[in-house]
Amino acid sequence: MSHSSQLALLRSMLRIRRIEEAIADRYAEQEMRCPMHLCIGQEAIAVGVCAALSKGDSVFSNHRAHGHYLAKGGSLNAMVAELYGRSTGCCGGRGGSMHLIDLDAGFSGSTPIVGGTVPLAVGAAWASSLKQSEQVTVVFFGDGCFEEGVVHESMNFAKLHKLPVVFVCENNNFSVYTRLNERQPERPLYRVAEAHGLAAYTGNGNDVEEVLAISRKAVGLARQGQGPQFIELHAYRWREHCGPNFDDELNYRTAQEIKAGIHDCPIASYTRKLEKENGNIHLEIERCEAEIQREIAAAFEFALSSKKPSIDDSQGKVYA
Amino acid sequence: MSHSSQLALLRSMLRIRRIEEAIADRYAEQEMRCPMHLCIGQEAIAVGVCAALSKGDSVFSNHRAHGHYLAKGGSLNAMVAELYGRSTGCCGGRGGSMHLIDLDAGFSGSTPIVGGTVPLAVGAAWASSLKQSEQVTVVFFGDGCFEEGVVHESMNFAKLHKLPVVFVCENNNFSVYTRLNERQPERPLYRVAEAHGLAAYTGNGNDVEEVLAISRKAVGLARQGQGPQFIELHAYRWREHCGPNFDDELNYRTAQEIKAGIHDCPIASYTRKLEKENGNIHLEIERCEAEIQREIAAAFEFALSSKKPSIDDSQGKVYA
Amino acid sequence: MKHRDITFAEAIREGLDQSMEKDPRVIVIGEGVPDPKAIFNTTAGLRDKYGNRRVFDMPLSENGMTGICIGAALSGLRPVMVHQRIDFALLAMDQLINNAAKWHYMFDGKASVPLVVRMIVGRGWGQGPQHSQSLQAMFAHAPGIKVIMPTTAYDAKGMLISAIEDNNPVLFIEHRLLHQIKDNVPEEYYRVPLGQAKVLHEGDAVTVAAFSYMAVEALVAAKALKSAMGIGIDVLDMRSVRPLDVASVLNSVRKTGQLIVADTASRTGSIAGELISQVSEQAFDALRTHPVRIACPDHPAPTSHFMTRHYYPGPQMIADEVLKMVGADKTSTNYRELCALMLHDGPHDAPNRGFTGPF
Amino acid sequence: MKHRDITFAEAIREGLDQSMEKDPRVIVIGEGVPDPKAIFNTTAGLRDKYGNRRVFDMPLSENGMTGICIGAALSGLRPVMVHQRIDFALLAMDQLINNAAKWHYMFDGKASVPLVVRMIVGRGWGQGPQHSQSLQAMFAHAPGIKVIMPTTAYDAKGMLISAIEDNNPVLFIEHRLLHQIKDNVPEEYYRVPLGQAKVLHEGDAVTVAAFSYMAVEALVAAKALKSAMGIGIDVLDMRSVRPLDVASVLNSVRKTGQLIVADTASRTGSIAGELISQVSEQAFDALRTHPVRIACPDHPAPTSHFMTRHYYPGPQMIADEVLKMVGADKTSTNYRELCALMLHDGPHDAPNRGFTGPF
Ligand SMILES: Cc1ncc(C[n+]2csc(CCOP(=O)(O)OP(=O)(O)O)c2C)c(N)n1
Ligand SMILES: Cc1ncc(C[n+]2csc(CCOP(=O)(O)OP(=O)(O)O)c2C)c(N)n1
Ligand SMILES: [Mg+2]
Ligand SMILES: [Mg+2]
Repeated sequence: MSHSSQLALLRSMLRIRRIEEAIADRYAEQEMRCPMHLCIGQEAIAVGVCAALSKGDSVFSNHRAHGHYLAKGGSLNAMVAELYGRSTGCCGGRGGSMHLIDLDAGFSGSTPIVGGTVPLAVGAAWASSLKQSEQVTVVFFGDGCFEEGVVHESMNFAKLHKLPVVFVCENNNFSVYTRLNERQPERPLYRVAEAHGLAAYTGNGNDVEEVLAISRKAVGLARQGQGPQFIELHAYRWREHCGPNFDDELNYRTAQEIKAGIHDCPIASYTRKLEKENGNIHLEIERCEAEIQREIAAAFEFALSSKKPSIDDSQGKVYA
Repeated sequence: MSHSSQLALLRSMLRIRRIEEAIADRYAEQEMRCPMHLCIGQEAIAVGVCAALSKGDSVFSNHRAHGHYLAKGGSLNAMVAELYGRSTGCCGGRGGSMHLIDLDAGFSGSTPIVGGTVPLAVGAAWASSLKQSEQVTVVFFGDGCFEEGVVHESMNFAKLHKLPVVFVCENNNFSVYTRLNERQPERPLYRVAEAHGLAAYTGNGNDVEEVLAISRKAVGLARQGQGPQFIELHAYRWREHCGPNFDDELNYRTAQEIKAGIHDCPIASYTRKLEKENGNIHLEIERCEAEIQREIAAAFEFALSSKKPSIDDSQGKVYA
Repeated sequence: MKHRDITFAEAIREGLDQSMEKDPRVIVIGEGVPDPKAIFNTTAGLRDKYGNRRVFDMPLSENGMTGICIGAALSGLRPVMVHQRIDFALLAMDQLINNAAKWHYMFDGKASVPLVVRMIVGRGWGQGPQHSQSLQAMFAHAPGIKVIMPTTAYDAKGMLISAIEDNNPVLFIEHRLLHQIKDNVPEEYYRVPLGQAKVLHEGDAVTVAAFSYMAVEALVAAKALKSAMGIGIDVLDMRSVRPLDVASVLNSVRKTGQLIVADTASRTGSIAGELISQVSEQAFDALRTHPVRIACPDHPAPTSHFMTRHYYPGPQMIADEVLKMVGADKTSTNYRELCALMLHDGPHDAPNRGFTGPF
Repeated sequence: MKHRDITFAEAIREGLDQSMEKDPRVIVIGEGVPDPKAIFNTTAGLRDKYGNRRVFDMPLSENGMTGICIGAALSGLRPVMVHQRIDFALLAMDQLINNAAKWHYMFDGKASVPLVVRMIVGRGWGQGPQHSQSLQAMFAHAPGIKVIMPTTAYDAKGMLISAIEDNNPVLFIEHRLLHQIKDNVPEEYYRVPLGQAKVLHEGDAVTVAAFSYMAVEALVAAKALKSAMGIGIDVLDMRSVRPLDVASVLNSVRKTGQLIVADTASRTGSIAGELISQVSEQAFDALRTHPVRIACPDHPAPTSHFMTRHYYPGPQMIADEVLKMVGADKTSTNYRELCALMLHDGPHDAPNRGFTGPF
């Protein structure tokens, strides 16, 4: 992989991280008044998968969508404005953090009913298959989501019709504060997908190049008409399930576990790797950081100076 | 297996067959006025599985329930009266063919929403596990039902809590008039259950001894606390999906296919096998047939002479 | 225009056929759609004509398949999905209510869900508790969804076409006993607007607003009342549950001053209650007496035909309520004539004499 | 008896605790039940006390888990299941409506389903379109199910205990804004019967029948109306959606002649409509003027707090409707005092000043 491609991956992860950190920092100001699920620690999945997609491809996502949205090229301004509930938000304020959309960027929508968008992605893939378009559709969801029957129904139909859809399961071992072993028997998730007949892969969700490599393969096969693909990626959520803070005090995971999770930081480890391969990239990173900070500042300014929706804006567009 | 056990299996299958034939014959009289799904051709599954159960075990079933109900020891009189919509029916006429129950016999209920009873069986097994009782629960369902997400949700929970439940999937290759290959990708169903972590088996649903052998093993393991078991059995439905008749004229299956299905008759083949092993059993069969015919005649007489429910009987018992 | 009587089921088939012909984005999917029985013949021949890339059977996965159809609708197709019984659609409530109904609103109009879901309300021949619910009120509580219940073959075709052309999720609810009823249906492609009630019969005495098959029953009552007792009533076939055409009912009630609403559902929480409430809220002064609701009793539908006989309200109940309202004499010979005129031809639990079950 | 104020959430916890203590068949299950946040602290400590064979977390499988709980209920357990948001229960409609509601009826009373499902209605802090629906009317349309919505901590505990002792499926709907409201709650095990409205405030001018959190809002309006304008109204906390205590409302309406129904749901198809309809059907002559419905508008709930401010009806709207009915003067200084008395303390989208989100 070229140095510039590698830097682009790093930059994309860093950008998501910094944006979410900025959101977390400002959350306490009480102006972003909606539930928010940060993906800090899981950026490599969003970035690695989306790097394997082209603009015309479609992505659906869930409650933890900021990273997916940004990695796919969703407008930062429209996202931040949405968190602030402003008229310039991607849903005009109607959605908030849990409802993102940017059709120009191929980000088809994220919603917080767990499992809700999984069949939608299959339906989008079905449409592109019937239209014989080149489009591949990706859906991001979590290990908890895998427990929803609708996921299995979706895989069955996707395989039956050999649809160009890639299921990306982010396994962070938790559904809210409940561990996988209180919700599922011990067996690999991706094996169930395999038994449904899907091509299935598993990998380290902290390794952006590994994610990209698996995704390239899966997306390529899907595009070639080889049918649905399933990728299970392991990662770790650093902060609380919902909200801006760390949650060490809740004691549902040990300090040691959190430390280990943070130690596997996809950004830090990738930075180390790039430095090992390419020598010092300190300056490049600094430039990125500066650009990102400028972009973030502008986005918050955009949001805060945007129109506040009125009662009229909350009405209408109930029916198309 | 002893000769008398073998004869009991044969008799049980024959009894179900003759009862359903009698129902089919009389259906045209228009006095059994409800949808009816006959299991003619699939008797070995009901009989083989239930022979592995004890009276205290529980069975749930679906729309095609006559065989399961009878094999588990459900009252014939109460069933026939139910088909006739009489007050003496097992649901007092409220249910008809698609809603059978006989709690004394451990037949916990059958309903026609496909998949509806699958989680119920898991719940019953959960209760027996929490009560540390010996009970095993079996649920019968079809290959079509396997497409319902709730089945996967149920398997997940059953395995998670190692529940004493046996999933019996009767694969007759059809959901109404739609073949498996228009509904599911090509892959064995039981493999999906296996991927969920269940002990899974497959077998010839036309061979009652094979069904019994697999069921004994599965039920035994479930009872020993080894967790949920899954059995896929292949069989063939001879008659129309719903209703009393053959349906060759519908042309969704070839005459040849139907002929082959009927050729594999579980009763005829088992009779041949017993004759080969034990010599002529003609007389024994004749005795069975005569007993069965007497029982059937009595059941129809019981039903037809039973009270017809009134408007009062249709009210009440909405709340317990 | 040539008069041509075809059944409600044939009208649906023709509506599907012409929609598919006109718009290549229309696809049809459902359990049994291409099978030999073709959903009571409403989808017969479609696969032969449009092929297996536009006409699909589907796995038994109601929630998943609804979501898949929503995804397809978001991506430019116009799926028509079919459930052989509305009861099965309860499995799909999540996708219908959480996604289909809200997508357009919550994404600020950036996308829409042009989806039609046909749902059949079962009745007769022992359909029983899980195969004969009439659930329109549950679905109609969700803003963002349209719920329609055409009664005549003419409306079935025209409203199906409008539903398919509509950019919103439209639930098209068909009562099983309507399928074989014939009506004059034009051969060409035509639309009947969604959300408007239709006057089936006119009179000054009472307004009867009826949904789906109950409009058929109300018309029987209206004709009998007229001919036997000389009592004229307005019968409105509501045709749509959401939007609910309250204005038309108000119009009629302002004339008659008396309202009966007849619904196919079980009583409490029915859309009949909603309509009565809206009329009471909006035209209280126009009402001369208390409004009346006619619906199924508040228990599940039993299976036994001995019990269903009393479960479903029919023309007799409607006529009796009308007579109560107008204070008519029920001991007259005219009343006996009225009752005779309303007698159902054939067994009460079958659509017609020729029927031998099951369905 | 000792006076003791505890919150609605604590009252639920205590009700669960005492039910589990009293009856070993009671088990509690739900996403997050044993987690550190313990469903807004309503299940705190239960696992420590009763162990992991009676207190369970669960997979994200709403329909399956509901069926599993029904199966367990049929087999002698008395499960209490929890959904953190009622919106998730839409996934379980099939099991709730097709099985739980009908099992006792369709099997002729041979078995019953003693199941409680707690469902939380979200509101505030940008819950948005998929996390703040108020779906009681959908569930309440099914005969065989009970749907209750306690408002006070006292009732939360007593009705939860009654629900757990009840042999039927009972949906126990909790409004999120009630959780932190305190009330005098006895320490001992007690029952509050299901299906009865409670008079929260008395007066002759108007009847306000309110559901769940709207009863809190109605009480604010009632007190302010009394103190600022000297207008007395009846406020009925309906407490139960099915059965619906129409008799109590009729009693009050026979006195006041005027009816306002305030609901937490979106307007069309709401249970408020059902109640208005039943009152209009049964006590038309007692009504002096048209009944009024107060509910959320007919669109999904937006997320932005700039928009939710206008989405939810509150005491002001209730008071204004009362004033319209009694023909009171809205230009007086008394009216300004009334408005001031009803001002909400703190941001409109948070339960109190201290709250910093999210929930
Ligand atoms: C149908 C449904 N059930 C429950 C919830 C509540 N909920 C929101 S996020 C979440 C956890 C999901 O876990 P997972 O899919 O692993 O995603 P993660 O949060 O770990 O990224 C739950 C239970 C919901 N939103 N929707
Ligand atoms: C949820 C639901 N969807 C659809 C139906 C209609 N239906 C009744 S039986 C059946 C076929 C089921 O096939 P399978 O499970 O293989 O059982 P079989 O009839 O072959 O015994 C269908 C689709 C239903 N009853 N319930
Ligand atoms: Mg997770
Ligand atoms: Mg089958």
